[in-house]
Amino acid sequence: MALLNISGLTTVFETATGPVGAVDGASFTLEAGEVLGLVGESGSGKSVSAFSILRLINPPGKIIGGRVEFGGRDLLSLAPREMRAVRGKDISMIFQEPLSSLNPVQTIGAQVMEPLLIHTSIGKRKARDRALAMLYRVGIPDAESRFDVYPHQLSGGLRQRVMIALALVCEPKILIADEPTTALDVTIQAQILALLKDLQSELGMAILLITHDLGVIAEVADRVAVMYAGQIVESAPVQAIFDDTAHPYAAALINSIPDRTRQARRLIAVKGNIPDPRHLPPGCRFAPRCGFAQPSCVTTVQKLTAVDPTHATACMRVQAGELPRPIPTLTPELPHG
Amino acid sequence: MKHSMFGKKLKMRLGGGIVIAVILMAIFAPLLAPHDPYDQDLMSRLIPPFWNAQGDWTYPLGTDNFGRDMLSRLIYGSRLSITVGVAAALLACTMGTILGMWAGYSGGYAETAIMRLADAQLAFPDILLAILIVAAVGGSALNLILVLGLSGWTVYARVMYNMTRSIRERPFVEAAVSHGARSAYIIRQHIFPQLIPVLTVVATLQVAQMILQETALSFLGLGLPPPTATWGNMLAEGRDRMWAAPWISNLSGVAIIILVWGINMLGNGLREHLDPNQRGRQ
Amino acid sequence: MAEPLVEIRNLAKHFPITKGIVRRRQVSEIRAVDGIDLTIHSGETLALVGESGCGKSTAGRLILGLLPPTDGAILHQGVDIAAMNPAQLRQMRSRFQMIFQDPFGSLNPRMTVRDLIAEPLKINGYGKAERLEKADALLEAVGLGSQHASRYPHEFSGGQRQRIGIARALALGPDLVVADEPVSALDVSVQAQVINLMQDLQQDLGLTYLFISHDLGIVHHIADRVAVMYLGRIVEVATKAALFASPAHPYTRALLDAIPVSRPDQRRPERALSGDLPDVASVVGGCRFAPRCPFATDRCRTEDPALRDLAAGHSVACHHAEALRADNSKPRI
Amino acid sequence: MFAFIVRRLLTIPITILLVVFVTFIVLRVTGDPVQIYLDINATPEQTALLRERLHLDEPLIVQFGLFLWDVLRGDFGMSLQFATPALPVVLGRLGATIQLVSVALLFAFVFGVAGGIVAALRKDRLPDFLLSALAVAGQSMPSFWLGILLIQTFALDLKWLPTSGTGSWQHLILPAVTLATFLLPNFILITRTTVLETRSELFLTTARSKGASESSIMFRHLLPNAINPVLSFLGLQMGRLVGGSIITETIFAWPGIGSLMIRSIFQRDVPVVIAAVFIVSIAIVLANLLVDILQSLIDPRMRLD
Repeated sequence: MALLNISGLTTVFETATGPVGAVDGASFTLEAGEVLGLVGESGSGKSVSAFSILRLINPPGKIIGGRVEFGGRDLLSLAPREMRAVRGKDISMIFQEPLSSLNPVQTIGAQVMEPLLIHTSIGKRKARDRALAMLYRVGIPDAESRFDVYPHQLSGGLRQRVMIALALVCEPKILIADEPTTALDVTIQAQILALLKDLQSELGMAILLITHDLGVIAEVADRVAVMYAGQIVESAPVQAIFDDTAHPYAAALINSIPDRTRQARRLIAVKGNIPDPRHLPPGCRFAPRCGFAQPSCVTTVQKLTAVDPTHATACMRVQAGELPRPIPTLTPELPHG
Repeated sequence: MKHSMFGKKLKMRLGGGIVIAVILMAIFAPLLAPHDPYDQDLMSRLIPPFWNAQGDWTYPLGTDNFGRDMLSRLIYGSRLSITVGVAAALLACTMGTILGMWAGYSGGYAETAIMRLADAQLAFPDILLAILIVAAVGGSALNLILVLGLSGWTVYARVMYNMTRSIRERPFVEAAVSHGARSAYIIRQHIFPQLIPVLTVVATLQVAQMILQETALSFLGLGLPPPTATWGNMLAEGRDRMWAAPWISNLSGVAIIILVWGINMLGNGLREHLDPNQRGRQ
Repeated sequence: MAEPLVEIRNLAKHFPITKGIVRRRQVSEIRAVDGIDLTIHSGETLALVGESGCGKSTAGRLILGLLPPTDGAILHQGVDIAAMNPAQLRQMRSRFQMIFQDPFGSLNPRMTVRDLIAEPLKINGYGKAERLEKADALLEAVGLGSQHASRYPHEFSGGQRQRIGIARALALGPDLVVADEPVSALDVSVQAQVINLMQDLQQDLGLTYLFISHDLGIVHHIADRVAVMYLGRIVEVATKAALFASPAHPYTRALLDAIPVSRPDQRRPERALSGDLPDVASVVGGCRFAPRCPFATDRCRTEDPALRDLAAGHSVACHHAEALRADNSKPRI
Repeated sequence: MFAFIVRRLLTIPITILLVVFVTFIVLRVTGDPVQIYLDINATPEQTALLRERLHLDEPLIVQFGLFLWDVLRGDFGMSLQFATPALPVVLGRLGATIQLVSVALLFAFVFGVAGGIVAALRKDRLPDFLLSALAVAGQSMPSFWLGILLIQTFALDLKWLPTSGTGSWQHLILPAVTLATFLLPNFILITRTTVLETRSELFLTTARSKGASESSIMFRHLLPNAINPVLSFLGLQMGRLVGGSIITETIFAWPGIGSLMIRSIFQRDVPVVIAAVFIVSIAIVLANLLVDILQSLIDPRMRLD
């Protein structure tokens, strides 16, 4: 039994012209103690999925279907009070922009203490001690004297450490990390990723890591789910995603990273753009950009199906054995409008 | 976003409808008014409006202390109220926009001088400045426009200053500089057009403010000299008879509130319509 | 090697920090760019890399004459633009152009694509017919058909907007194009399209690129030479091959080590550089990287290393560069 | 923090200087002061007194210097209507004005902020529309007419409250309500806007992800961040509040500086007018300083240099 079991999650945004789908029937599981990487480009629905798990979608967004099973309960059908008891205690979250995700008019100490004051009945003094210990644990140098400073007085890297401290201070079972290093410099990114891995082995929580950066995935994930246009198109252990790629979009994503070990004059670009969520292709959503698409791909709705015990793809041509794994690299095309 | 019955569309329609109706009334005043607004008839003084028992359909909204027809005076009064309000707002707008853009674009001493002056004027209530000047030079339509315009420029200056400064830092302005554009071109092509929407909103709301200020000056006896028909004058005149003939002040008060409410609703609706935060989500 | 198109000598930009109650006096300054020397050769792509706040974008703007330098010379084909008055500078501007990071903010939302691309031509006095003809040709050249010409920027995706920005930068036929993080705001699958386009245009038009970026993966792909900046200084300049294979400055090594691996089987043990990026205003004596450097000695903390030649075409600002370079075969940090 | 307050204090003289300068220019440039400020029936002594007082034989710049010097010494001259020094006359009225303004301000702030929050939380629904429409109606109401209506209803018809004057707390109610309507509608609208803007901030999502309750999110996270723009607005509107008190005091015969000022203008009592303008300006500047200090207490980012 997985720690977190998400099935058929569907989230839409209400607009003047009707609802627009952001996540469309996403299903995945998170096992205890693992790092699941949820990877996709902007508009793929990866962040909306993450926010939907904790029901942090603000109007006009709305979760309209699916189940999020955790500890034998469906989080989507909990009463608001029961849901609040889960947030920050069993499942916590950190975000991309550490500055805007911290309250600018509260000291960092108060913000790290808050989850303890909400979820435990230890007094303020004890909460302060635990918050301070957590700040030291996430590598805030001289946390004692920084306890009463405000977020704007810290650097970006330290702010993200504060966010991690307040997310983990109640020792949750799951940490959802939404692009935690995207806004940071590369040397600081490496520090934060190392810190997350350290804390994971120490506290034993599972991490759902949302990112657009396959390098980050390659660095820390155990398993990967690839999202495109609101759907999960491939999920597999991390090594298999790179070595045994089973979806043309995942292959395109991997190929578009400049590879230092391979000197090519041209990068292998994916033609076209991410589809407009208001006008999605009827069948496979990647078909219009796919080098392997057949006419039937454009019209047939495709389902994420296991091709191995641990490996699932939504590409019907791979499922039918018509395409080899890993998906071969196509010769670069001329620039395309 | 969910479509709402009570959103900005309703505000703009209601407000715009009222404003257009009053402007049409002002333009076609000679056709609409049943009597001459300055025609005194001491035989028919203080006749109440038609809904009152003593009412008389010859004077649907009654007459004032001098027997002048209230309806005609209200219709003609809209002309001066609107003219003074719009002209004063335009004067303040022109002055404030030029000074605010200058301060925001050039920085340096111009910035310090202009914005410090605007700050100082904060400590000097608009209405007080107007009272002092009108008390000294006397009330005429032109004086009122000048005084209200001169005291109202700081609102625009502050808004335009902040906007100009932020637009100046936007990359597309830097791009124009990198192509060799001169300051005059950048202001004309890239800065001023971005200011127009906000300018429209601020100016709309300020017309309402100016109309109210004109009535306040009239109330203090510093407005246009009698017998000129403005809504402010009528309201002030009615004050002395509010016990015996409440309709004089109440009718002109209702006229003011309807027009100013319409302008304000229109301005608020426009602001919500132009708010980039809200527009981006549509 | 081709001849120098741009030569920068001792270029500096300091932003004052003022304090005081009555009269604001300058108490210190942010040395965003603090005395750099750099040569850009005709036809090459020189990458300027570093983390946020290192001064790379300021340096790019100084080279374009968009900011007045505090000190130093910027020679475009031998002519110093740092010494020019605004009118003279305007005459020069068509020769060096910029591609911006933000494809949303760098296009005026109230102008059509055709007007945007033709704007540099309009500013420089071209006639209307010629402007329109050229704008359409430029649209084709960047892979956006001229049928898009009368649409507005918000109707385009990020990648398409960046193509519009590129077309605009090319309108005046510049020699040098400074590209400030041109793809960092774009999705991965779209980045490759824009990089490929930039490379095609360079080949067709003989452009010279100063490519400012924090992304060493893309730099490795596009650059001929690389200059690394740290806190306002250039710490290492080398050909791409030399820099990636045998970095001589400890900061360059740390940067290379911090790039995430491209495949999970290349994962390495812990090797993150410790410490935070210091505040540029807090720079004191000695090497600026010394507080974070695992190899720092007392000399590093007192004596500021100058940029010096280590080999032909490879300069570095580190007292211990030779030892470090020899050490490159061993496991790092 | 200390340096910040000191620097703000030091800008006060500059502002006051400008106010004095504007007053001077208005009084001198708009015509012959003697003719303007004394009516036709003025005695020769009055004329001579005024001539000497205003140093009208000196060049304009010298006149300003002398004027400024007198002002700085607190010497505004003798009131023409009370025949006592002008400054004590004005200061004697200060208490009544402060009482009226502070009660009105408190009333407007509390109800305005509360109304703004309700409107924001029910955005684009009936409560929002009603509150916004009412607020705009309040903004659109000529305040003196509102005062007249209140007197008509509560004093003349219902006889619950006195029509005018001062003495008991009942005397304060109608003027305070009238003056409060100068700012109440603006507070509703501006609070609505800033609450709506703050509502989309990411740190509220952080608070929610900690498991914080909605009321804790509102009072611990949202309001402390939304209140500062309201305070900024309050600072900008101080002038309007004082302008409003001039009118309110006139309607209700409230013995404050506002009614004194209007009366003095009509009596052409120049020394009192100048002293009143001076005191009012200082009060507005100090109130703005207070707002700034309050804001920097709420938001640490404002304490920066």
